[in-house]
Amino acid sequence: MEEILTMVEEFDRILVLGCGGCTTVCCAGGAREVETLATLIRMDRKQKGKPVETLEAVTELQCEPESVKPILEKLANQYDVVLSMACGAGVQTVAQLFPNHNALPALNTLFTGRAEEHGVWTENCLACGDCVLWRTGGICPVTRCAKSLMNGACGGASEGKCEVSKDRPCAWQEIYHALKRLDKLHYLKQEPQVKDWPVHPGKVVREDLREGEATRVD
Amino acid sequence: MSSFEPLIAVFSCHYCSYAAADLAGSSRIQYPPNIRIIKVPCTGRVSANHILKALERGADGVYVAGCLEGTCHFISGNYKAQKRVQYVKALLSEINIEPERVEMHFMSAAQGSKFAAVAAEMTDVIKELGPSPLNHSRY
Amino acid sequence: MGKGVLVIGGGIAGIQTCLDLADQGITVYLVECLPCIGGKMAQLDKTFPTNDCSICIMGPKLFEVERHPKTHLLAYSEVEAVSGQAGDFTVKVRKKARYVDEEKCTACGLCAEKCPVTLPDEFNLGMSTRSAIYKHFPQGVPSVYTIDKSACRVFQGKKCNICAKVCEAKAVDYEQEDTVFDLNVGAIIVAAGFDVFEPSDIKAYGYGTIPDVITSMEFERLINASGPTGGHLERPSSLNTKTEVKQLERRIRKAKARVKSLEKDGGRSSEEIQETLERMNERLAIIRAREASLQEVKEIAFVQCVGSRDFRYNRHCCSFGCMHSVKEAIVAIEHSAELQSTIFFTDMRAYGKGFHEYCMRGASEYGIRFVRGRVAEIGQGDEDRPFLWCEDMETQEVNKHPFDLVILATACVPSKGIEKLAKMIGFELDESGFVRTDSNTPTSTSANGVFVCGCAQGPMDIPSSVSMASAAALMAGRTLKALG
Amino acid sequence: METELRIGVFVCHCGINIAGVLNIEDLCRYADTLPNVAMVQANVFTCAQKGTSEIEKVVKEQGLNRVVVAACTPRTHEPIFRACCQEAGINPYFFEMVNIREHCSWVHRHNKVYAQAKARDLIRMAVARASFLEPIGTFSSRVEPKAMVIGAGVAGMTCALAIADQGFEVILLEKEVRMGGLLRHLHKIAPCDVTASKLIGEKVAAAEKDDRVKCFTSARVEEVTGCIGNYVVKFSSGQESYTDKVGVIVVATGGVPLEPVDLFNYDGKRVITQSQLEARLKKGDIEAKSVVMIQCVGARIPERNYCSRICCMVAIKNSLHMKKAVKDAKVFVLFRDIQAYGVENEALFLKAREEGVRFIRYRLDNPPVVEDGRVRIYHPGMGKEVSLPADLVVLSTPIVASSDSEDLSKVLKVPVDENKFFLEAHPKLSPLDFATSGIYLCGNARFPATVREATYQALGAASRASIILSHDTIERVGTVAAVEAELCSGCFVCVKVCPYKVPRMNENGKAEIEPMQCQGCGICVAECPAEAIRFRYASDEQITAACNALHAPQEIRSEN
Amino acid sequence: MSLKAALESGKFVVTAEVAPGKGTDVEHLLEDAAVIKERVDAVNVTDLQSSVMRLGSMAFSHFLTDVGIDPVYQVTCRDRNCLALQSDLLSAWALGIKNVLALTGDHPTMGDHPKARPVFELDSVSLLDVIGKLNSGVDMAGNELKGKPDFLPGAVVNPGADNEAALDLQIMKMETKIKAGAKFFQTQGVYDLDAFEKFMKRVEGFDAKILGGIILLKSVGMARFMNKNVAGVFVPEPLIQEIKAAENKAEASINIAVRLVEGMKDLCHGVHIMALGWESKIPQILDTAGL
Repeated sequence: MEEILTMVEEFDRILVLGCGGCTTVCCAGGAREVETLATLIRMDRKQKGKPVETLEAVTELQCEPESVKPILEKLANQYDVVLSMACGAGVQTVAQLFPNHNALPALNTLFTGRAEEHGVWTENCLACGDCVLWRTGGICPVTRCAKSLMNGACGGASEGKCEVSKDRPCAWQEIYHALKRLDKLHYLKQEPQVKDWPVHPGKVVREDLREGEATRVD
Repeated sequence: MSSFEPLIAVFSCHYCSYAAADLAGSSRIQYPPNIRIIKVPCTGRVSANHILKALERGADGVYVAGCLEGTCHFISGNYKAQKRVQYVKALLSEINIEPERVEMHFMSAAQGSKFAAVAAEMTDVIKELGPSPLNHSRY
Repeated sequence: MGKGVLVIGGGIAGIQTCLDLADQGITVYLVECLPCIGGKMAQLDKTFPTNDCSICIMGPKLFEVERHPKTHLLAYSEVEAVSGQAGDFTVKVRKKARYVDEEKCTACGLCAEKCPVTLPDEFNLGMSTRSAIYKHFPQGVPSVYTIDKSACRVFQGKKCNICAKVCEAKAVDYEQEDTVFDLNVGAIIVAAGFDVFEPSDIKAYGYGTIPDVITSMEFERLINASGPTGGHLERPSSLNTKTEVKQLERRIRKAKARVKSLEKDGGRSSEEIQETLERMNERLAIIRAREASLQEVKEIAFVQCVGSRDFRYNRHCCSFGCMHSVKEAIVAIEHSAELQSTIFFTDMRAYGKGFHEYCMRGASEYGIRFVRGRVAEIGQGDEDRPFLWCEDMETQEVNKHPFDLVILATACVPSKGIEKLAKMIGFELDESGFVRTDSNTPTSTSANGVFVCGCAQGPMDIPSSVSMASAAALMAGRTLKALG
Repeated sequence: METELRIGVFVCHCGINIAGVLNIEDLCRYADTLPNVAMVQANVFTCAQKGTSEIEKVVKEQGLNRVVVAACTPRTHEPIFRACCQEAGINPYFFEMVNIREHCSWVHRHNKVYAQAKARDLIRMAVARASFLEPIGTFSSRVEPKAMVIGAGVAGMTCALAIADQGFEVILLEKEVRMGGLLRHLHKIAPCDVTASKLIGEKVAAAEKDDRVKCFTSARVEEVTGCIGNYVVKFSSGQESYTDKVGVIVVATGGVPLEPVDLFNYDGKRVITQSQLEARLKKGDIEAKSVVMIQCVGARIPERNYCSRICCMVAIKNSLHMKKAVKDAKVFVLFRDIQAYGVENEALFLKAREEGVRFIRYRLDNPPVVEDGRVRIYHPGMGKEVSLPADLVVLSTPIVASSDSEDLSKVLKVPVDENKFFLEAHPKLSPLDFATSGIYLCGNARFPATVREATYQALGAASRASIILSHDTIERVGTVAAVEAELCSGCFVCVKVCPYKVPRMNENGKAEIEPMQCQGCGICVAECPAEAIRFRYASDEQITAACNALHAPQEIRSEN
Repeated sequence: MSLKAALESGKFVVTAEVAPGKGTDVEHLLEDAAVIKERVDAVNVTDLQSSVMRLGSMAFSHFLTDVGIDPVYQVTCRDRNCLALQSDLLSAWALGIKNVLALTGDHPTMGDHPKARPVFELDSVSLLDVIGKLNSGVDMAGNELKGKPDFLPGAVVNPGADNEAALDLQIMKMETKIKAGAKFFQTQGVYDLDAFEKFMKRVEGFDAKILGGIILLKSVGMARFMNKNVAGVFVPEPLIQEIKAAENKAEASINIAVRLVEGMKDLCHGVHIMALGWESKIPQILDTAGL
């Protein structure tokens, strides 16, 4: 929060821009949070005797230029800075579309996860590009083992919990149970695995989906 | 500062605390005139934003008054409210506003005297804290 | 279902049974002899054990009875004759003339303000006054005024007509007459309620002679915000003194004016009037002094089982007297924290849901003193404070205690009209005079198609009355289905 | 653009209740300066017919479209004024009430200046809120003309038979193997000496004979969904599972007598409970010449701080039966307070005394002591301790809530009180209703009751239930939450937070809230991260408007 | 005798362990090592134990070779990616280090730089695999080396896993480690000889030497601390009580260690004593245990 307040310190007209997509689902960056953040900023600034104007808006999907463009164009000239409550992708979309405006991130994108229960999310995928779920009983050792071990548990677990945190189950023990249920325990008696850490592609292109002429294949 | 009369917003649920306030009234239990009740069907209806807005718009303190633990007419609305109050407290400390300005209280429809006592207590707490940092201009 | 149901009595039992029937789609005729429905519950200040304001929780129900499309509210009416049998009763009802057009009256109250007659107000049990044209109580339903024929100057052949003159709605109609009509109903529910025992029968308690000995019902009005003191707890003796001061002052003012006018007109004064004036001034000085020394109520005694559990009066227990007193003790202390309440009781009958807890709270949070013992005698002590003699059954000690106010928890006795009704309709009463039923069919009277609920059946608290009222509604509805 | 807002403010004197403290004229003048206020009027008693008809008249004459009444509490008077708005031709929810009596004049009597300021604030907040009021309509749904009664003791069976008698089908569930409840084990019922087993036997026979009553024993309620008029109930009976639809549910699960483990040397042989005594009396298997009964065993103590209502009468009744069963038997009843309320009970109490049953009072701080064959007790009349012969000691224990009442309360989503008895909607005026509409209660499940009381409660509950069943449809007011599909991001938060599990995801990945099931708490509304749930009854705009109006604005700004 | 030779000889092998400190001071550590020089076959040097930043394992291992002690160079995967690891291994060999213990390593959150970025690009198994590759003269990418090492690769196993799944996992991983080239195992601290015996039965016939781990219990507080904070170690309550009841705590502690050594003599191929500063006590323990 302090970070955000420092970021926007020098601006007097702030557009707090939420995202209706994934961030809303994770209860961050939706209309409600946008309102909360805007209110907090106003309160902070009022306190400091430097009142500020805030605008609030929510894009449907902030990583999608088509969704961002009309909203920002409509609000053009009403703000000095966009405080984006989207993931990094959203912030960068805004920055790219409107290079003359400051686009600041209000969220720290933590991970890609799924909802465990309301208010609890677990990190389940690192987008590592080398999925091993098929042989780990559907439990990802990359994200759920604190050390991303590929060849079985370390010796640090106690009572089925990870050495790093008692709140965190030992992923490998979970994998063990899962494979046992599936009668696939032999997957664990494997050849040593070296994880392939791919270079992040930076861009993925699927020609079949792309607009424009098909490239001729001779 | 002795003349400081704080303004305190109270989110009261229809079933318990509002009724308690009514009872305080019909029992003529006198309490400080600093509170302003905003009635909601259940304290579960009160969002963090409502509490923040009340503060932003000049309340020196805000409290949410729900049913007694375990007796919420809507089962768990009062607990939800309690969590949101906690959340708001955390947010407030981030912008250097005393979290004590926001509180959660529980009371039954039959506790008119508790309603009055809570109103008095909150008034004392806020008087002690002084005007909200957002309201300096007012005093 | 062509035929409807007749409900006799517009107290909480009658109201509940009426609403249950109406909600089931059955036509109901609710007959109440007083000008407004509400019954005893409407007179209560609070209800135990939640301390809900009585009229506040009851108010919406009163309105519902009036507004419900299936109900016919016949207030200020009496049942005169009943014939026929279950499924087909013919009921003769007399709707008494109010001398005010119910349709036109807007209950603005101007008539009552201007009416020159004052007489004791029944709703406040005579502790305040009303005029000859009046409304039974402020929140009363139907919300219309009524002329009390026995007090109105017009009906005594005197010159007046003031109310008719001031009424903007032109609702006053001295020519109005009672209307008598027949209702054809399939079933009858008796919800005639109860009466409060008249404690002046017990000479040793001094009720009626000692001003600060009152009944629990009177206390309800005395602490009620819409009661005679606006909710300020005052001893009746203080009230009397204050009233006397005001009356004397008024008379002195009149006498002075008369002297003045005599002097002006005839240039002489009447010695006779001067003499009276002097006497009045002397008297005023005395009672003013007394008024100045009036004390706030500090100590209250509650005397239980007044006329109940007593072979001389009523053997039965009034069922709610203990709780009623605990509630009044608590409410009194809520009015004034310094107040001390003492309850003199035989057995503490706190047998309902939340009742025992309520008593415990009364003792621990409100400091109510509970003394087990029957009060033998109440007398007028020094400084105008009543005292009472009581043997504490725990310690076997007989003590004399002075109090500022003594409240008698009076017995619940059958309502005066119930005997007449029983004869008219043909149902039996038990030895105590309540309507006889048996425990397997607790709402059925001995007469087929005639049901009972609430205190007409026997002393009971509000939730029991309400439960039983619903039960009676079901039974009456069932009779209609079978025979109606 | 919507038509111009025209708010009417009506300030009530409430006789002197309000006017005695607040300056009504000032309030009226002040209200007149507020935005959108078209007219202000004061009444002596706004709720009186004159007041309401005045509002109707003024609304029509002045073309008002929002009404604010500053008077007493909306909890009792809102319905009256809503109806009044409707009569006047505007939506009943275009109404806002300010409580300047209970929340102001009555509680700040000695502080008139601040009370006046507070009243102004409250009126300003209400007017602000009124500007955002939305019309709310009603909707209706069909009623399943069938009831479920849980518990087949005397209350449950009486209720089930009464509902069946009204022509409706009834599902009657009993958790035990046999129907009949507590009465199966009892001897005679006071005061008429009805044989308990005969009474209950007749009811069981009637229930089994009645085609409309479907009896299930060894039954358990597994799940209840839906709402008034349309409850979907899943229950099991033995090994079988059933699902059915009912319009209403009656809880008549009864209670059980407390087993006095570790109290007064209870051993089930020489020191027994009243129910064990009744079983012996029933069998005729009793010889004790001298019996001591102890009242309030495990009741009216800090851990179980309630009076169980019926035990005194049970003891009195049984002491009379003892006198009858054993010639010259001596019976002592050690009590704290005898609860012989009313006519019949007091008469029976007198009779017991006439027949020589001895009643000795004891205090909680000096309880009787049970020794082998004797009971020691301080006798207040004699002023000393006495030792009573006791061939048999009978302990009167309270009825306690059945062990499964909490589970059932969760399945039905209805509350229990601190003693685990089911908690009615209002202890005075809705003793047989739950706050959740369409569910009712009677008998010991509510609180200990005599057979007479349980019977009329059962009939009463049947009456309450029949009110719903006797209509083909029920109407409900739309004070419910509704999802705005285009804003919904499909995050499932509402699905998870709803205490009644009402919201669901539809095939488009959007949340949906069935209005008939929605209880209108607003929890999901406050939780939805996308603010996609509308709640017209207490919308964000309304609440925010009230917050915004906490302070008088420096300058009155016109909204339009 | 080198560790390799000792293991091959079939004798009951004894190894000990030292942990470099925070800072550049190595003198007193070398003094500690000197005390036991004659009594042990090798001394492990820990690699930033418990994720606490310290002097490096390679440097200190090198110092040990200088004083004539055969070091076991511990390498964790926490702090280095595969480039650094391979390079370090080559460097170590060049500095005369011949034994490597491949570990995954504790997570940084457990140490004094909890926000340090953990690498874990390889884990203990793949590290063993890499050591094998280097020994065979190629790097991970298959490039040939000019001059190759000939490490004796070792690994660790925790026989005291507290549930069946964890133990199964440990044993399966142990098999994988052997496949990946581990020649010897040093176990996590053992306190329960019965459990250790059961473990040894399960790994009977595994093609690797097993040295039972012994951590000296210096105090009750330390035992409790380990139970609470050290991953994979559990001190049974009776042992804690034993120390608590003893007048001379050090003696009690030594007695326990002696019993463990004696017990292990018939169960496995050697012991690995983690003295944690009490190196001076090791000779006494070995004497009493008759080694």
